[in-house]
Amino acid sequence: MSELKDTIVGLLLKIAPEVDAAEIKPDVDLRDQLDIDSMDHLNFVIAMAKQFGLEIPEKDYPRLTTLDDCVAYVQSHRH
Amino acid sequence: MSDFNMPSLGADMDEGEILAWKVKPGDSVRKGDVLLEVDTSKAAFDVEADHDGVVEEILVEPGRKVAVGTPIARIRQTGEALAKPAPKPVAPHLRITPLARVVAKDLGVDPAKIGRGTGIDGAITRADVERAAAKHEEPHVEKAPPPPSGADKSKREGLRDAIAAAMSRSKREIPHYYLSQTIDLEPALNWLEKLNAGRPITERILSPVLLLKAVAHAIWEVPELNGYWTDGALNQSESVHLGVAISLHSGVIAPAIHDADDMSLEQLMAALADLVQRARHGTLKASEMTDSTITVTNLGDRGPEAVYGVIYPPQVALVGFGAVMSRALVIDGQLVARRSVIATLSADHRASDGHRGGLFLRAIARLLEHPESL
Amino acid sequence: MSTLPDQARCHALYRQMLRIRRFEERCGELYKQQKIRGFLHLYIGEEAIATGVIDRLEPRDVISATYREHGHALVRGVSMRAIMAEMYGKVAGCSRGRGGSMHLFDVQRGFLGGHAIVGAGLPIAVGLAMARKRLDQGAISVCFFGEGAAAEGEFHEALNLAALWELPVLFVCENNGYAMGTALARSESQTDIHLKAQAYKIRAEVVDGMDVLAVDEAAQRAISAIRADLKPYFLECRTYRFRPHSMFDPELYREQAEVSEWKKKDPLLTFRAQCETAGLLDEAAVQAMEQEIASEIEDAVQFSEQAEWEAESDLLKDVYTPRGAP
Amino acid sequence: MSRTLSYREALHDAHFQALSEDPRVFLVGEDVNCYGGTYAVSKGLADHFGADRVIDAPLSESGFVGAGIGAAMGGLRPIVEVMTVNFSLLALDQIVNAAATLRHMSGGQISVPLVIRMAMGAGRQLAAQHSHSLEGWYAHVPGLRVVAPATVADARGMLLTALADPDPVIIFEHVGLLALTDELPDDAGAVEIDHAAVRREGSDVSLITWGGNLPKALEAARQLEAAGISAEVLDLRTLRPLDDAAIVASVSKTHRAVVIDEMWKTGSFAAEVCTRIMEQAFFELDAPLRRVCSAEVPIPYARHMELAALPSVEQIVQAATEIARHE
Repeated sequence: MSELKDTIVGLLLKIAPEVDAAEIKPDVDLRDQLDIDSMDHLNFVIAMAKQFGLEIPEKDYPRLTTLDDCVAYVQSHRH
Repeated sequence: MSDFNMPSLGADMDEGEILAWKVKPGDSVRKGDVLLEVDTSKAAFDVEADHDGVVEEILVEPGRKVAVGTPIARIRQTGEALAKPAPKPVAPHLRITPLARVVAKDLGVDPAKIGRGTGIDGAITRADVERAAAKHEEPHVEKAPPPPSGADKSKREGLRDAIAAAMSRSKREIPHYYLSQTIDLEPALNWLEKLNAGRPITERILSPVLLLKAVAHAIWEVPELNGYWTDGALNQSESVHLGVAISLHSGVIAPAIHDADDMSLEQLMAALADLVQRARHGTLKASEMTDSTITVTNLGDRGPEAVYGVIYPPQVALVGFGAVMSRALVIDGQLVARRSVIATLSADHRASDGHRGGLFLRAIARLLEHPESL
Repeated sequence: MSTLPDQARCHALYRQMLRIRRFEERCGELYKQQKIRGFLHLYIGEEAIATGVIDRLEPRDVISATYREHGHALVRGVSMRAIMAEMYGKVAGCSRGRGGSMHLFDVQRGFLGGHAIVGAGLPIAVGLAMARKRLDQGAISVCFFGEGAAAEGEFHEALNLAALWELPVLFVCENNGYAMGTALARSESQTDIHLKAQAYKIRAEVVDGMDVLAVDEAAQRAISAIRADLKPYFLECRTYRFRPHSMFDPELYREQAEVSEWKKKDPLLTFRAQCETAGLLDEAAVQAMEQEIASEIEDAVQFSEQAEWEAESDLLKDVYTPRGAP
Repeated sequence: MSRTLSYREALHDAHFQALSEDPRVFLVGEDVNCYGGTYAVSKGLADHFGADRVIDAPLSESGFVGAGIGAAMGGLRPIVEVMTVNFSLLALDQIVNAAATLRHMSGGQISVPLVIRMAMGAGRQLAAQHSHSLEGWYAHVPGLRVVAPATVADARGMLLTALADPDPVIIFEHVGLLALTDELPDDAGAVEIDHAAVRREGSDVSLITWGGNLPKALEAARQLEAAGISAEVLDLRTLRPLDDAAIVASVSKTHRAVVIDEMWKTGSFAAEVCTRIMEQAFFELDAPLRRVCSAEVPIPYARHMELAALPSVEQIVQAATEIARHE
């Protein structure tokens, strides 16, 4: 679980290298707290898709709003 | 033989710090090859060769700060005779104590800029770093309360300095006028959703790309918004290099997407993704920082409704997009909820008038009503 | 030849020697199967000494021995399961798997090792005697060692200290003629080891280490003398190791004929013959012993097979006494 | 109430107290009884406690150290005095192969509550077989506890704590300290031996040492202060187990360290200390570490040569200045 979270945080850090991993709050909108834009967010979603081998349809983007969301999303879509 | 000078990487750049040379004497370079990394007060940039040749001599070592225009290397153009044997390469290793390295990171000081330290064998020590940081902060002491401590503090201040200088100059020199127009995005967004539905994630297009494309094409119709105001006259640009405002923690920068008007949506999408990524990682090229002919700022789908921006000199226009949101619009006499965006134009009245600006915004609106043509 | 004791004692002595013999044979097999690793030194041929001496000790006495000490531990009452598990390296072993074949310990039974530096056990036995003398007058410290130890300085230092300080130590030299592969005459100018002890004014005698009754009698003499005056006593038991020094030994240093000659003096064979002649032991009794012993060994092997390995997380355990421990 | 006493007297008093308080305690070593101890530490003790508790041993280091181990295993609390660390090499087998291993080899069944005291160190023109510093060799061995009292209070107290320890403790008494005096309270007694002690606070450089070199480090700190460099002096006190936290804390404060060790530099205990700093406090360092150790030569007899071979106040000051004046 925390390994998964760490992996996702790692992806975030690749997208937004200025971010301090320790400061990421798991339940707050990533775009708000990390000050990243839609392009960054898309890059992040792409990175998630690659990392976990997922097909993430556009309609699911809102389900990847917070770190917790992302963890839950990956868990529910990965076997 | 020709001198390679410290380039100007922006109107606000007076001097640059050489972070590292990517070439050494004797290397052959082709136009566009990265020669060195330069730190301006804004960020670090790769500087490319402006012609093919062979590097003869490095004149300024890493860690030194020199004024724009100062020769920093000699590059023999292809065909020129060898002037003299190449000097020995510069030792690249930075001698710095472990503690100083940590403190430098904390204070946001680039230790490579400090030069020779006062420690054993010239090592940079913590005291050297702290002195460098203090020097950097000094001008701010009177002007503003100290910024929050943390990583990249000094970098942040450097960028703020640059933004302050450029924006002050803009507001001092440029007579802005502002226009706005609400644009129905329903057709464009529906079209885009259909387009994306059949595509794998890596090939999907984000809606801001449509806006950029519309701006780039609208410029064809009102070209006086695209170019520079220099020496008391408008120099219209034939190329459309779209400056895209990207908000970093340290401040906003607006690197260029070259020839955006010639790009397909897919190309534009790829270019934008690449630009954002590299901006975040500090690996932009110098030309990207200087070549924008018009700037677009998009505050995103979560931002405020409209933005009335300040033009980045010597450009003459800036296009802003607020948040995309549902609004009550009258379409064919009916009041309907439509996803829409408020597009704004800040333009230099010396270079254009409000009427032309209005045409430009209407062109954008029209283009977005027929996204398939983009 | 000594007079035989009663039947029960004859059975006990024979049974104890047989138990060591069968156990050691099984150890040799388990070593070949790689169940037991490291060095393995078998006591086969020398069983009469541990059997004869240790049987005469009291629970308050303490024993220190060498790396060829399985027999001593068995006679002293260290459980066969714990000894076997130790050789398997299991945490149920008598030294929690940290010692192995050469370092068997059982403090409850006064069995204090298991010392694998030749000669080093002697000074420790002297110190144990100091403690016995002060804390439990009349208790003695018994030290087993090979004749090879006589070449070490510690042998001489310990003998001198024991005599000088008048300490209740029983030194038992198991002289099997070879220090690994070096014959006694090739390493000592004086091959009568007990004479060295006498030079330190220690009472010393030579004993036929292949004769359990001779050892038993000498041990009784020595032990009662020590308890009486709390001064050291030295027994040089002449014996022979039937097996190689360890499982790595190709035995290039001795003739097979010599081994065969000594095997005629096998303490089990000779004692059994003696008992049978006297009508104190018969085939049926021996078979019964064999069966009991076989099942004890089988039980020890099964126990060791099934015993747990110590968790690696306990690696640093038992280097220091935990703080706050009594 | 307090009184002034020497390091030697403190050791004597500690023995007196130990022998008085616990009948299991006895002292054994060469010339501890009739002669009064090579360094007069045990002078008069036999008169009080008798020859069977203050025992003269023959010149059999392995024998009487081994006997000490056996006695400790058997329930006594022996103090074994080895005349100098050089002679302890004759007992190395017993210390390293037995004392240090028995608890472990027996699966935790056996404790060896043995105290071994060794005089050590140079400075008295005793030449190459009576002057050496080898405490780092012993500190290398798990199962041993190694302490080095550098003050009168520690000389008074460490023996008592060592005797209470269930495992073997080696106490290194530097002969250069025997005449050191200090005022101690009358009720001075056991001291803890788990932690290093800051003997002088400072902010610019840490002088890390133990035992016989503590006075040199303190003197160096005084001289450095005059030169405007604030030196902290850390007395390690216990070399095994080493108080890493104290070392890291001091270096994290000063960001520079000089380790002073009378062992030869090659493979010295100072090397261990430096390595721990590199492992645990690398990013606190603002200058390279420095070691001041003995010259790589057996300790010579001639006075000037002996002094030249040993760590000196001047060397400490120089090393500290070198790394501290470059701020």
